[in-house]
Amino acid sequence: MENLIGLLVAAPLLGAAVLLCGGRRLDRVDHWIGTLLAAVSFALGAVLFADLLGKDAGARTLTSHLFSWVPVGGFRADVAFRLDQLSMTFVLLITGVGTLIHLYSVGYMEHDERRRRFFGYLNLFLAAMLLLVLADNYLLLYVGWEGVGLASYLLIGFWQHKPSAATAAKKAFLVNRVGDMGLSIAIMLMFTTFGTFAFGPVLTHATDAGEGKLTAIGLMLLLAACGKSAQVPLQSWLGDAMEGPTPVSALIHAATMVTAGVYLITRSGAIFNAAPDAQTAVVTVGAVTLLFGAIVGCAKDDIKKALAGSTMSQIGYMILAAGLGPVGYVFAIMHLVTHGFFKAGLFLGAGSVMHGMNDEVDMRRYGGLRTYMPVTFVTFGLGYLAIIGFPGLSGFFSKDKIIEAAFAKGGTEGWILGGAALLGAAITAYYMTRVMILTFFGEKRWQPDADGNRPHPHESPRTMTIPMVVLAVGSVFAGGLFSINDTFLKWLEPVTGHAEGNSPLSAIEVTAATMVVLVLGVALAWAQYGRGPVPVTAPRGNALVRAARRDLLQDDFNHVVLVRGGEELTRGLVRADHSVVDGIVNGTAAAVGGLSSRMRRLQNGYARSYAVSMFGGAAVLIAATLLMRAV
Amino acid sequence: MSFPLLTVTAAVPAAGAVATAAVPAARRAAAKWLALAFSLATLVLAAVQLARFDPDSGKPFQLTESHAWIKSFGVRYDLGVDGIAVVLIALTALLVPFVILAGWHDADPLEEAEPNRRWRPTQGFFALILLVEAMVVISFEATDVFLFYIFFEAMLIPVYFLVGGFGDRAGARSEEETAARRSYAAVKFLLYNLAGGLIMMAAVIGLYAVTAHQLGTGTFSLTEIVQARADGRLQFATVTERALFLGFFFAFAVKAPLWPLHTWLPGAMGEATAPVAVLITAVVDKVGTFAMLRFCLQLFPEASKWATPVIVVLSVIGILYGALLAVAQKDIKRLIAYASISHFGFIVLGIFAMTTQGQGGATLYMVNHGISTAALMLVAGFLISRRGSRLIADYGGVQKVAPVLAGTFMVGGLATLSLPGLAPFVSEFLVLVGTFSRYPAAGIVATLGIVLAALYVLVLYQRTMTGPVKDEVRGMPDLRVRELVVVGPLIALLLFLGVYPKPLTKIIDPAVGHTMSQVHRTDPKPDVPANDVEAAK
Amino acid sequence: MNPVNYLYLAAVLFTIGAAGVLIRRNAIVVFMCVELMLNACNLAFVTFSRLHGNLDGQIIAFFTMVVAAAEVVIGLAIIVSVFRTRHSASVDDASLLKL
Amino acid sequence: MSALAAAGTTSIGEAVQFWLLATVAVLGALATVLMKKAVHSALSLAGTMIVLAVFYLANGAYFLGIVQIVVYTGAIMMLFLFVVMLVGVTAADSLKETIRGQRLLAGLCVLGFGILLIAGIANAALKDFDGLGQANSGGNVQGLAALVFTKYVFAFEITGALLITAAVGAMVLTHRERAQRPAGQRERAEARIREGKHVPPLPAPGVYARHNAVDIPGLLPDGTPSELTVNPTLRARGQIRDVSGEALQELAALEQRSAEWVTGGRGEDGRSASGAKEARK
Repeated sequence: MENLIGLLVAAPLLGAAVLLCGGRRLDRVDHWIGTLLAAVSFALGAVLFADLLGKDAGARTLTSHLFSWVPVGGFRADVAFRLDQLSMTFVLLITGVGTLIHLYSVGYMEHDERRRRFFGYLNLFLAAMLLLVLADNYLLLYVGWEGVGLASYLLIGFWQHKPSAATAAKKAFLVNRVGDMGLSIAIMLMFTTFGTFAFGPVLTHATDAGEGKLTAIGLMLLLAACGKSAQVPLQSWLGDAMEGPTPVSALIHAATMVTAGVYLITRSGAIFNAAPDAQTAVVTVGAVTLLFGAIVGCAKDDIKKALAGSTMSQIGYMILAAGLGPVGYVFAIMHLVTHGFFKAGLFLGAGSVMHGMNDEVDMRRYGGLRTYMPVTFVTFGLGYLAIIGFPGLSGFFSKDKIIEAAFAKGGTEGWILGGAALLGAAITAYYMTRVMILTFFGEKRWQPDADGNRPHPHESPRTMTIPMVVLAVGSVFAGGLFSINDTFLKWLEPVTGHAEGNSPLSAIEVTAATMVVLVLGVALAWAQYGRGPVPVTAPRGNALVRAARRDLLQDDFNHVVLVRGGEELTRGLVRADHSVVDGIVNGTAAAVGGLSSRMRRLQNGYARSYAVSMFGGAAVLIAATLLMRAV
Repeated sequence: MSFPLLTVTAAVPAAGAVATAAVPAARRAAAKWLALAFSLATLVLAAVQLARFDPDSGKPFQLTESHAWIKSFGVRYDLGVDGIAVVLIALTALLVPFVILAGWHDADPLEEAEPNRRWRPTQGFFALILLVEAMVVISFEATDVFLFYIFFEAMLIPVYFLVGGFGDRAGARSEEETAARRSYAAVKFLLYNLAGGLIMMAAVIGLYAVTAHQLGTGTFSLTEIVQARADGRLQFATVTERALFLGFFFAFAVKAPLWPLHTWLPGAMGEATAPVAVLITAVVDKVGTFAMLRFCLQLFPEASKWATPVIVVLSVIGILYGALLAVAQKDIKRLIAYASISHFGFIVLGIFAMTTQGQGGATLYMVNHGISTAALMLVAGFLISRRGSRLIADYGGVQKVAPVLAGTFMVGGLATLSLPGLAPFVSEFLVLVGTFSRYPAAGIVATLGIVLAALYVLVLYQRTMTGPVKDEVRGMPDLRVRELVVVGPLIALLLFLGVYPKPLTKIIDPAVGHTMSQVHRTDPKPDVPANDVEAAK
Repeated sequence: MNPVNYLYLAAVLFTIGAAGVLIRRNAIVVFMCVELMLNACNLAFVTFSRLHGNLDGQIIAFFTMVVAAAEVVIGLAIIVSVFRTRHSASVDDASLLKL
Repeated sequence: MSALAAAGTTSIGEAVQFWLLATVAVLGALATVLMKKAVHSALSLAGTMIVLAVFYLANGAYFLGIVQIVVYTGAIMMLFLFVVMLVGVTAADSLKETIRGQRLLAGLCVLGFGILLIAGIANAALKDFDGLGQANSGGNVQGLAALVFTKYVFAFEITGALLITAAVGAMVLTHRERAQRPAGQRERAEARIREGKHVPPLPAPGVYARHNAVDIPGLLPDGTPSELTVNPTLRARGQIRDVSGEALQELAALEQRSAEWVTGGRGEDGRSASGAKEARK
């Protein structure tokens, strides 16, 4: 059984290798190869899942040690995998959604000349992501961590001829690198603290280490999570990442990669449990981000960017939950999974819409599409209901639990967090309704595109609709299935541990409150967009709206402080390098030259003056000898 | 008296140099093939060394050869390799064939269309390359300080001619201009390194004086001096030891190059042809860092400890400084040069972190940096040779017309920013961990380097490869077979060593342990030795 | 009297000759001054040989004379040929050493 | 004197001789350096050398003493004089210094050098000495010969070679290969015409009834001497006898007499006769 784990990673890796090195001869079958290998790893995942279910709850951990990777002195890094309930969950999510999106891409990327590479990158991503969640130590996890970063870089910048895409890709990679820095420092800290960075020893002995060290490690891990999961203050890349093809946005920037941060924090739960300050930081980041993302999501007219904002905010929920400790871990993961379903579905829907509207992304130029692409409409609608937490659908269960847990934190802290979560729910309802209305309801506001040909909306091909349907089903039922007599809780508890928080509000009250804010949000959105016609060009709006359109000025901040500052710094350094560091060197050379040119004057060519110097030399020599004699 | 493997390994390329130089002017192709053949023979010999080297035997030096040379000064012809040297020799022998292949047409005489152009003898070019290889190999093998010094210095001569004589003609208005810039770079390189060598020579003589004074008979033999120190027959006065250490270290720091002694490198790498630039950074400069490990630390352990803080600071500065300047460069090759400066900062940092991870990582870093820089620089050279310009601004959208070239360039770049899964990551992380466990602040600051590395690599890739296709770039041919033969193996090696570096670490580890024991330093212990507890269970 | 006086005399003569070499411009005179210096040396040698009681000093002086003769011949020949070409016997006119 | 040199002592006589001759030697040396004319320098140097020869003899170096006189004073110095003549003793070269600071530096060096040298000799402190007694016992010349042909035989041979080389060298240096046929009378004449000066041959020196010599410049119509008419070497040596002054006086006197003659010719016989008589006195 254990050996299968290796294969799980190997299958998509093989696909990537074949597709990227294969050359043109594969150009007719490439997409099927990619999809097939994704499916294979899903099948393997399923088999392993079955195997795990076969064992009893305590012993559901498979480890497979492949080979010793970097053995140097006391530093031992192995290529070893660890499959437990947590990673199993991720494996299924990744391979499942991954396979669906491969399928979707078959249709979506049909006519792209670089399709082979696209599928190669997708497989590469799957491999890296699986490595990330299956790794048995932090260093190997780091490899997957950067691997997914690379894949996302390649895929965001897939249409490299668009400068915007190239820039977005670079930005994503750089911001992620800042996070990775955190992760590597965390690993170093672990090494100096525990002498190892394998999950087993570190997590079991976390409590033995000093709290200061643990807090430091925790904060560094949080930094890493912020980078990968687009949390404040490292969230700026996610919006631009929408430059990539839509399936990419669905898979990487909605369902799987961006949730890696949540995985990291949950996995390192033992450390965070022992470092309350770090936890506080985590929940703060989560709360801030969930509001931040929600607000940004409200202001965007680009459907994908709106969804990106929503992703940000939903992950904020998860981080928040993860920061709450044992109370929240399970729900964080649960929300992660359900979110994987409905957000992927929403993105695929958006992709299908764009597909029909010759790649128009501005929602203000949509409208009334429900009759033209019914399947998309239905699936998107179900996803919509799921995300706003409509009773009975996935989002309802998972998000509700998180809000409850937030209140359960207790004290003013609890109230603040809970309030934030509630407010987030309201805004979520608002912006999702807005997206829904702008896209599928109201009158047509279609505009001819750059080439002047008017869009002819049409339903997308089978390969694209089927995944959407599947995901829609998932987003309807997943939450329910998980919650029926706490299946999911029981499933994960052995890994993450669980504690019942004592919430000041009862579950009923929380649910009620959620319903209220939900209705409010929807109503507000309807009042604003549902009743009257929507202007094709966005009104100027008030300061907040304008700020929100610009990601709450976060990019401007980065630009002014980091980019400009950096440019100034480097330019200064270049000047310094030339004038100071090199200047000294050249100065010395020049000095020597000058001196010698002066010495040259002595060479006047008159034999007699040479004779004088000779003679003087002789005199000096005699003097020297006499002196030596004297002393 | 067994077969003198080490001598032969160094002698073969030397002989190759002579043979290549002797090829008549008309038979240019023959010279190339001859040089290639000899470099491959050297590669085989290096492989034999690796095979016959036994990392687990306790001996510090193996395959040793020892003959008296200049009796009156106690100079001996002592050769011997430890785990570090044998690996670096392998790297050298591995890279040179690629360098020769990559520079296949660099030294062809200019077509007769321009009669007033200088005719550049192909034979000389390849002969010089082989000569450099020979000298590098023997200075890796020498365990006699004087012997090492001779070749450490003599190396400058062929490199000088390679830089000054066979410059990169890209991106210049006129042949005169390139000639001027080239000779400037070459002379600067020469003077810089000669200055370093001069100071080192003083130190070498001083060393002799000290040994002669205390041991009765002066000696340059590393093993002998180390032995004498061990059993107390030889004690350095603190001041003397520090002075001698500084003398040695200065020369190595120039060669390495360590900030702020780096300013010769960008010029030399920028003006030289890409293969020669690779030869300089990937091979010749390694002698400097290697010598720090072998001579500075082992001869002067106390002084090394004394100097460590300053050197750590310098190298951290170098890491960030090189990276930042790389970001601002307009010239592809200079950019890579500054990137190398940053990397050399990592190597020196690892060496003076005085931890097993640091020094092991540094050694591994020398190898990986050699390969990765070679890959990136050579591809850059191919790119430049196609467009005839070194300015980043002259490129754009290359990946559209030459995807394979762009792909290899990307891999080389990713290796340079040490992406996990590629070889440099392992070494860089080891260096960082090793540093962090002793100097946390330095470790953290150095970690900033990985962000900056991503910045300059990605900016370079974005500006040259992506975006709309520039007209000048249109119709640029993709990599040819010869070029693929050069780049392919390097990339394969990067991947392999990234996934499975154990073969190297197995060889390096004992040697590093030996060095550490010389310096009397041990790794700091973790607060909670979790592993041991696990083991105890 | 102490024969060392001879040595003092030799020193004085030598010095005077040197002064002449440095001051005079006429090649011939300069040359004579060189001869003067040589003679001073010879005197010293002879004196030494007397002081040490062996003839080696005289032998050296003898060789000096021979060499001096040869040198004079060549030197004067040079002067003559130089004079022929530049119509002057001044050492300063032959100031091409700096090129 | 020879006996004294042999003994380990010196006598009053030698002292006197030393002090007298030493003075002469130094004066001669100074003269060599300071004389304006090369000839004088050469002669004074010769003097110094003779004195040195005496000193050699006094120091028991009989052979050297003779050689000194024969070779140096007799041969080398004469060679010098020949060259001086050959080169043409142009006007004594001015002792005015041309190189800035040369004289000062030279003075300093020489002074320092001399002082140091003398100091060195002084602290060498040679009090007693063993004379050439047994060294010269078999005769000075024999002693030298013994050394020359045994111990210094190689040096001796080599000096021989040196002398030969020197002789050949001197010939090579001085012997001038004619690059082209020397210019004949015709060419020289044409050259003169081309240059346009001295179209006629150079004027002859002033040859008069009274004195007939080449060292007297001819006079120009106005009575001033023409430098052209005498040999440049004479001119250089300042050995020109300028007769222009008395020539002018005679001219004046002649004119006066002729004038008186004219006036006397106008008066009566007696007057004129007396005038003539006075004029004749």
